[in-house]
Amino acid sequence: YESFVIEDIQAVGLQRLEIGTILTYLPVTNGDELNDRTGQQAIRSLYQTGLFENVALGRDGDTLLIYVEERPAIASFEIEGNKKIKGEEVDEAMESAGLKQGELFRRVILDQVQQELTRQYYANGYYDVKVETEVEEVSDNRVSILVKVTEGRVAKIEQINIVGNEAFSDAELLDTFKLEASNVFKFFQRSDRYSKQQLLGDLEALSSYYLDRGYLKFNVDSVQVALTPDKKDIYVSINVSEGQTYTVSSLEFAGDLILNEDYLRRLVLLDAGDTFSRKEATEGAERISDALSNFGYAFADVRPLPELNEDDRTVKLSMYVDPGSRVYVRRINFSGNLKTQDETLRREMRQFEGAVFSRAAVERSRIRLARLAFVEDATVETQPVPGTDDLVDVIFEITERPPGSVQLGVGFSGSQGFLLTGSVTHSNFLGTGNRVSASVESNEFSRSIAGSWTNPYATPEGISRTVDLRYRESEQVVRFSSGFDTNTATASLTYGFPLSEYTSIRLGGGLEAVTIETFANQNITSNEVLEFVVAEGTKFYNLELRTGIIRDTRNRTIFATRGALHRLTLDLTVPGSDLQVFKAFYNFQQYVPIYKGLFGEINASVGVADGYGDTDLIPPYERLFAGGSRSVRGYRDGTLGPRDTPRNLFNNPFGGKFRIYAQNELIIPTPLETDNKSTRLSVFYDIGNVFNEVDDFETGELRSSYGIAYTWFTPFLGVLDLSYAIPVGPEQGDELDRFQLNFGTGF
Amino acid sequence: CSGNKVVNKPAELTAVERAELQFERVWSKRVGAGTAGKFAALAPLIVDTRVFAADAKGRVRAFDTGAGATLWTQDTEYRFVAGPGMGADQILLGTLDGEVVALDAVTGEQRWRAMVDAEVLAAPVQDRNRVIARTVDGRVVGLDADTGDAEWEFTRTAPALTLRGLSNPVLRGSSVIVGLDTGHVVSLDTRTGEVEWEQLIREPTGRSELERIVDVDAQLLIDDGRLFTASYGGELVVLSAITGREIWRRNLRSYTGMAIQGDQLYVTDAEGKVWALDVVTGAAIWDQSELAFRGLTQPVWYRGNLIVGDYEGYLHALSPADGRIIGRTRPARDAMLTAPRVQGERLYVLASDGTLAALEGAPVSR
Amino acid sequence: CNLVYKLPVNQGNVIEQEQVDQVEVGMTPEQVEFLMGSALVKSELRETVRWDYVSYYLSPRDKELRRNITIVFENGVVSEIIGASNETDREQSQPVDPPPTR
Amino acid sequence: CASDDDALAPANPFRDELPKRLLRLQADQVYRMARRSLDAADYDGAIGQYRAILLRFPFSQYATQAQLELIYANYKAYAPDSALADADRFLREHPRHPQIEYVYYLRGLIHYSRANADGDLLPWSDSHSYDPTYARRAFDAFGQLIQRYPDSRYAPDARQRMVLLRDRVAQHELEIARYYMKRKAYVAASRRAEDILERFQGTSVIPETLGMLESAYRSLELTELAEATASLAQANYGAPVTPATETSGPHAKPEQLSLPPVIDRTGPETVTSDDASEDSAP
Repeated sequence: YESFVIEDIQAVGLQRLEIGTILTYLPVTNGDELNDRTGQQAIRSLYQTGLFENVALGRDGDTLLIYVEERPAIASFEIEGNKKIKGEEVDEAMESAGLKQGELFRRVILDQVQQELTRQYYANGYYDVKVETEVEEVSDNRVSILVKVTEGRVAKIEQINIVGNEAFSDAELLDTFKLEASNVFKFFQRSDRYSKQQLLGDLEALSSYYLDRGYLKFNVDSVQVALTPDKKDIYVSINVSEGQTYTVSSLEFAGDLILNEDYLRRLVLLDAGDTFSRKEATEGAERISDALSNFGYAFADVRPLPELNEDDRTVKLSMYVDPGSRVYVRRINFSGNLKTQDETLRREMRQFEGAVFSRAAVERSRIRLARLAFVEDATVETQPVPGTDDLVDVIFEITERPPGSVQLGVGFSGSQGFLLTGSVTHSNFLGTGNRVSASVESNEFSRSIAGSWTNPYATPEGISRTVDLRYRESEQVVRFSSGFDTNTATASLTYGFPLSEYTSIRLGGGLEAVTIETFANQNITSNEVLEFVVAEGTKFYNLELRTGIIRDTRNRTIFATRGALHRLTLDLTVPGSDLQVFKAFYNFQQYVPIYKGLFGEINASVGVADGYGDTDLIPPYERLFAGGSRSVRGYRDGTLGPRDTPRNLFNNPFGGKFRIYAQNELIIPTPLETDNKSTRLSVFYDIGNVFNEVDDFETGELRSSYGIAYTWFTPFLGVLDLSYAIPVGPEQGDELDRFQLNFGTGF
Repeated sequence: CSGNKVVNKPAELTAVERAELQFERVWSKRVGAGTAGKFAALAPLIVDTRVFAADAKGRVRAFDTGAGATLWTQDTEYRFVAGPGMGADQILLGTLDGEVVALDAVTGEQRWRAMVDAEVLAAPVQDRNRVIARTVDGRVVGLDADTGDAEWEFTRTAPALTLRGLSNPVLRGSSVIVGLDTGHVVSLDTRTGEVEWEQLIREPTGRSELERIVDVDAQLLIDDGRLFTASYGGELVVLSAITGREIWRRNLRSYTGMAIQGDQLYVTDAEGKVWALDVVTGAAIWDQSELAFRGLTQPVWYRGNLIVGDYEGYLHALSPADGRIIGRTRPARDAMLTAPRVQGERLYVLASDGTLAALEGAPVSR
Repeated sequence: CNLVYKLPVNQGNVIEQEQVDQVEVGMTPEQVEFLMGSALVKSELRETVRWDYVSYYLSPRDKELRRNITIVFENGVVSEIIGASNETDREQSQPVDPPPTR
Repeated sequence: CASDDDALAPANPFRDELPKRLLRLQADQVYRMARRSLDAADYDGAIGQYRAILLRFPFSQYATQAQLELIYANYKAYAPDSALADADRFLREHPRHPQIEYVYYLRGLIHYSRANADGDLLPWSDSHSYDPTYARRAFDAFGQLIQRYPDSRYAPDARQRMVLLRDRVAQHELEIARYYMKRKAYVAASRRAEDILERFQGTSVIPETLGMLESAYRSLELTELAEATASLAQANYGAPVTPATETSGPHAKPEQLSLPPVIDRTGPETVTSDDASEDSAP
């Protein structure tokens, strides 16, 4: 058609879209000349939008007519018969093929869908699958698509046969494989499903098994995968040539070592005379580059270069070190901290901006973030700054844990029965990292009001200060009916001074005012209490000195998985107080990795409380108790140890001056949440007891129990402890409490 | 027929109307554990009056054809998976651990053992003093018949995914013809291993590895200068056995094998249909699909009829005229992985549970 | 004596006398950067292009240790090096605690 | 059950096509219902009805308006992710729609609400010290509006918000610099300060930044740089700068635009939110 100047543009056949949309993508407008070239361009650009089935140009006088046929939209699509492969896998495949409600329908989608589904079934060992697609037209230029799948049987690996292996048996080698021949005893076995990637992975595992044991010349000559004609069984045969073992003749270092050679040599566990092992070589190289990155060489490249000497089958191993340039940190950024202020995170940093990069400092910073009570997880990434070769940004990605636990209304604790409590604890008040908690309690036995505020960074260096105020009236009892009332009011101020990355000391003082009231006449007070009151009186004002030293290398404060906590504390009343009492505790927590995801936790404590100077009886409320979910589970809260007299009237637990217990837990990785950041399931064995005097201790008297415990860090109620314990050989008179539940308890 | 579980269901057997052939078991013996549940190419070997058979756990036995008397039994450590093949006064076996084993035919004593580094999944053959064996990784090796020393090796790398099983090498004069997993057939000189000719039977086509399987697993058949071959990729091709030049080809997918009698070629296809084709043109004369998907073996010619074994241990007799089922017997309970062997009036079958049976078929007296 | 553990503060470039001695007038910025690494204090505030290699170390006992080397550039090459000579710079990279146990 | 191959089933001439008019009427009723729930702030209800229109009447002109108002409904129903997805889809499909400026503006608002969404929860805390990425995204979204439609009626409000956002990010940067000064990490502090001067010209933090930069350089004994900073501060801000306590700059909350504009270009009959001219007999 001969060219003309466009006066106006009209669209014909538009249904869903507007003329505006066409005009946006049309390369020509009013006033342009339409000729073959611009006509072609117009059609091509409209096609490229993918919105139209076909496009044609027409002319009415000087008006350019654009005939378009919009592509039908997909009204609906369903798949039937796909039992084995469902869910996201299939949806993603369909979506990537362009099959989505509302998307535009193109014929090419049909075979893409067919191909994609068939490929997925082949990848999962369904070699017998048949996939058909059907298209049906629906009103309004829309189509609905039906995909029919006949799955057929899955091909299982009948046999994996390794030919040519002498040094190690087939069984030993197949152990390193993830793929396995199908085994009638394994019911839900999925490892007999053939998958090419998995086989490649297994071959990798096979060759590193040999390379890690010195067979440097090991080679997988060929691999055959054969399918039986009925497409039911798969036979894998792997032909290998082992070659001989190689021993290390010498270990040298080459390149710019930065650190001295014997320090590096200690990092590599291979030396002359050892059988060569690729694993040791690569791990040695890794340890060297880690060490280098602690001195700013973040991008050090350390490579083990084995030189084989075939005749005497020895290897000259040289470690080539290229430190790269010394790297500086440009910026440290945090992301994911919606509720935490930047400074609260930045003060945990052991790495400074504008300073030499140190991997150990960055890793230590990450662990310090992960240990914050209000941080569930922290990951770090070091990104080179584009355009420079020695500047990096360090980016910490944190996921916040609900910091607060508001707990109102009903609380339940083994010892005090139902208690009406209202407590608020917030471990990240206003995002400043301060821990604030206030609680009000009232139940049958006691009424109390308490508040505490901890600022972990009273000074920039991290000296923490805790202010704690507490008033408590408890009638009748500390435990059951030993028959006396107490009113105590305490105020304390404690500081924590860090001595090193892992150790800090605790120093502080506290004022304590206590009054005891007994009811000797209505003989509802036990002899022990009366004895004390006679000896020491009923009103005491004490000034307490609190000291202690804590070494904490755990990787998290809640649900830690590595490291240990040692906590030695000594609180004693300063001479001149009414009572001279001291309490010394040693608490020990150790995490022991056992095997892959399995690890154990040991929680032990030894405590002594006694009088000194002219106080020889300690007040009943200072005595130590044991039993219950915090010490020996399976026994009612605080019921272990000596009983008060006279037996017939009371026989209630009266606590003791010496307490020792240990909770040994084996943590089972729960399938639902493998990183057990907010839940923990464990089987445990607890043992311990309370003795009146230190020298009353007898191993025979120790009570123990075993059982299963579940701890869950709830979004609002803080930590929930649930345990079911079976006491071992309980003595007559022990009060048992197999099922115990505690929640809302702070930590 | 919504997406049923099994795509191809084995056909149900219907009673044989007018049986024309009835079978009588002459003797039946047990050969160890049979194939121990795994795929294997173990078959009976009949030499004059002796029948040899092996199992997958290393047991080999020899019987007299007459009444099946046991001549000798040999228990070894080998994991036999193919054979025995016939040698000069020795029998040849292939193992899963990549070994070829020669046992003395008379005493059963081991003569030699050769390591060929890959599973030997087809019965080795012997031409004068050369033993030829082939392995799953696409190699054909020539060994010294007396010592087992390697003399030559022919290699074609096998495709990543193949069909389990290999066609046996076939001797013709001083050449050996082998059907490869690459879809080719090659003729080698037995003494030197040189390639005499190589012919493509079927080109791999299709997108997935599965659609590209073209193994020539069906047993090769030589009859008066013509070589009958079939590829699982879907072609049945007849070549000149001397030059390898193609005579005719038609599409038919088979992994078992063929039989020939007069001007008719009988073949079992991959879906268990038995076909009769005109030997000259390849045109189909009749096809029998009542035994579809029953894992049928290669058909064998026996006293004027066709015999096929199936996956439940049945033997079916078909009339060569129209393929009608004219007889049936069940010598064993378990699948027959290889075709029955015929010697004179006798039929020998080895089932995968280790049953070795000798049968005789006789026309039904009217 | 102040027992409390205070993290030493280290800031700026590590300056090694061996490299400093090699910097000469007339060198291009790339050459300087090859020898000394990128300067961490590059102020935009003034017209003259000037790089400050600052090394500052504050010990836990609040003892300061610093060294500044300034390199001034004119029309694309080094025109002046200030503070290059005097006392050598202590290898002041942060005394790092041993690599964290696995 | 062999299904025929995948040829399209022939269009069935006899199936009764819903008369176009009746279809449009139904669409109109559903739209008005959706609009009523929107006005009554029942956003979830409105979202459901808009989705119904899109699904059942994809070709009516209500579909486009429904798409527009769906964005607003999701925004008000605190579903920023779906609101953003709908907005991007609308921009792609209707680039020339008369209300397109409004959609760009709405995208800015969605990011803006997320930038200090938490601020509102803890009103007494200054929210700018939290994660600044949302503030940056809001800034870019408003930037796109102003760059494409400089004289749009939403531009003034967008500019105002951008100034506030930029100031907020600047304050966040300054706070980090202040921390490093406290820790005597003077190189870190000086680099952050230099960065603020470069990227956040004209924000309220500049005076304090200059003061801080000067003391950082003094502590590093880079007296020449310190002097240069002091003279710059002197030149711009008169007396030597004391760290500004109260951050000046626009802090007023820009007024919220309430409802999306009404359709003013529809088919034959115009629909306004209050009266709907009765259609002729159904």
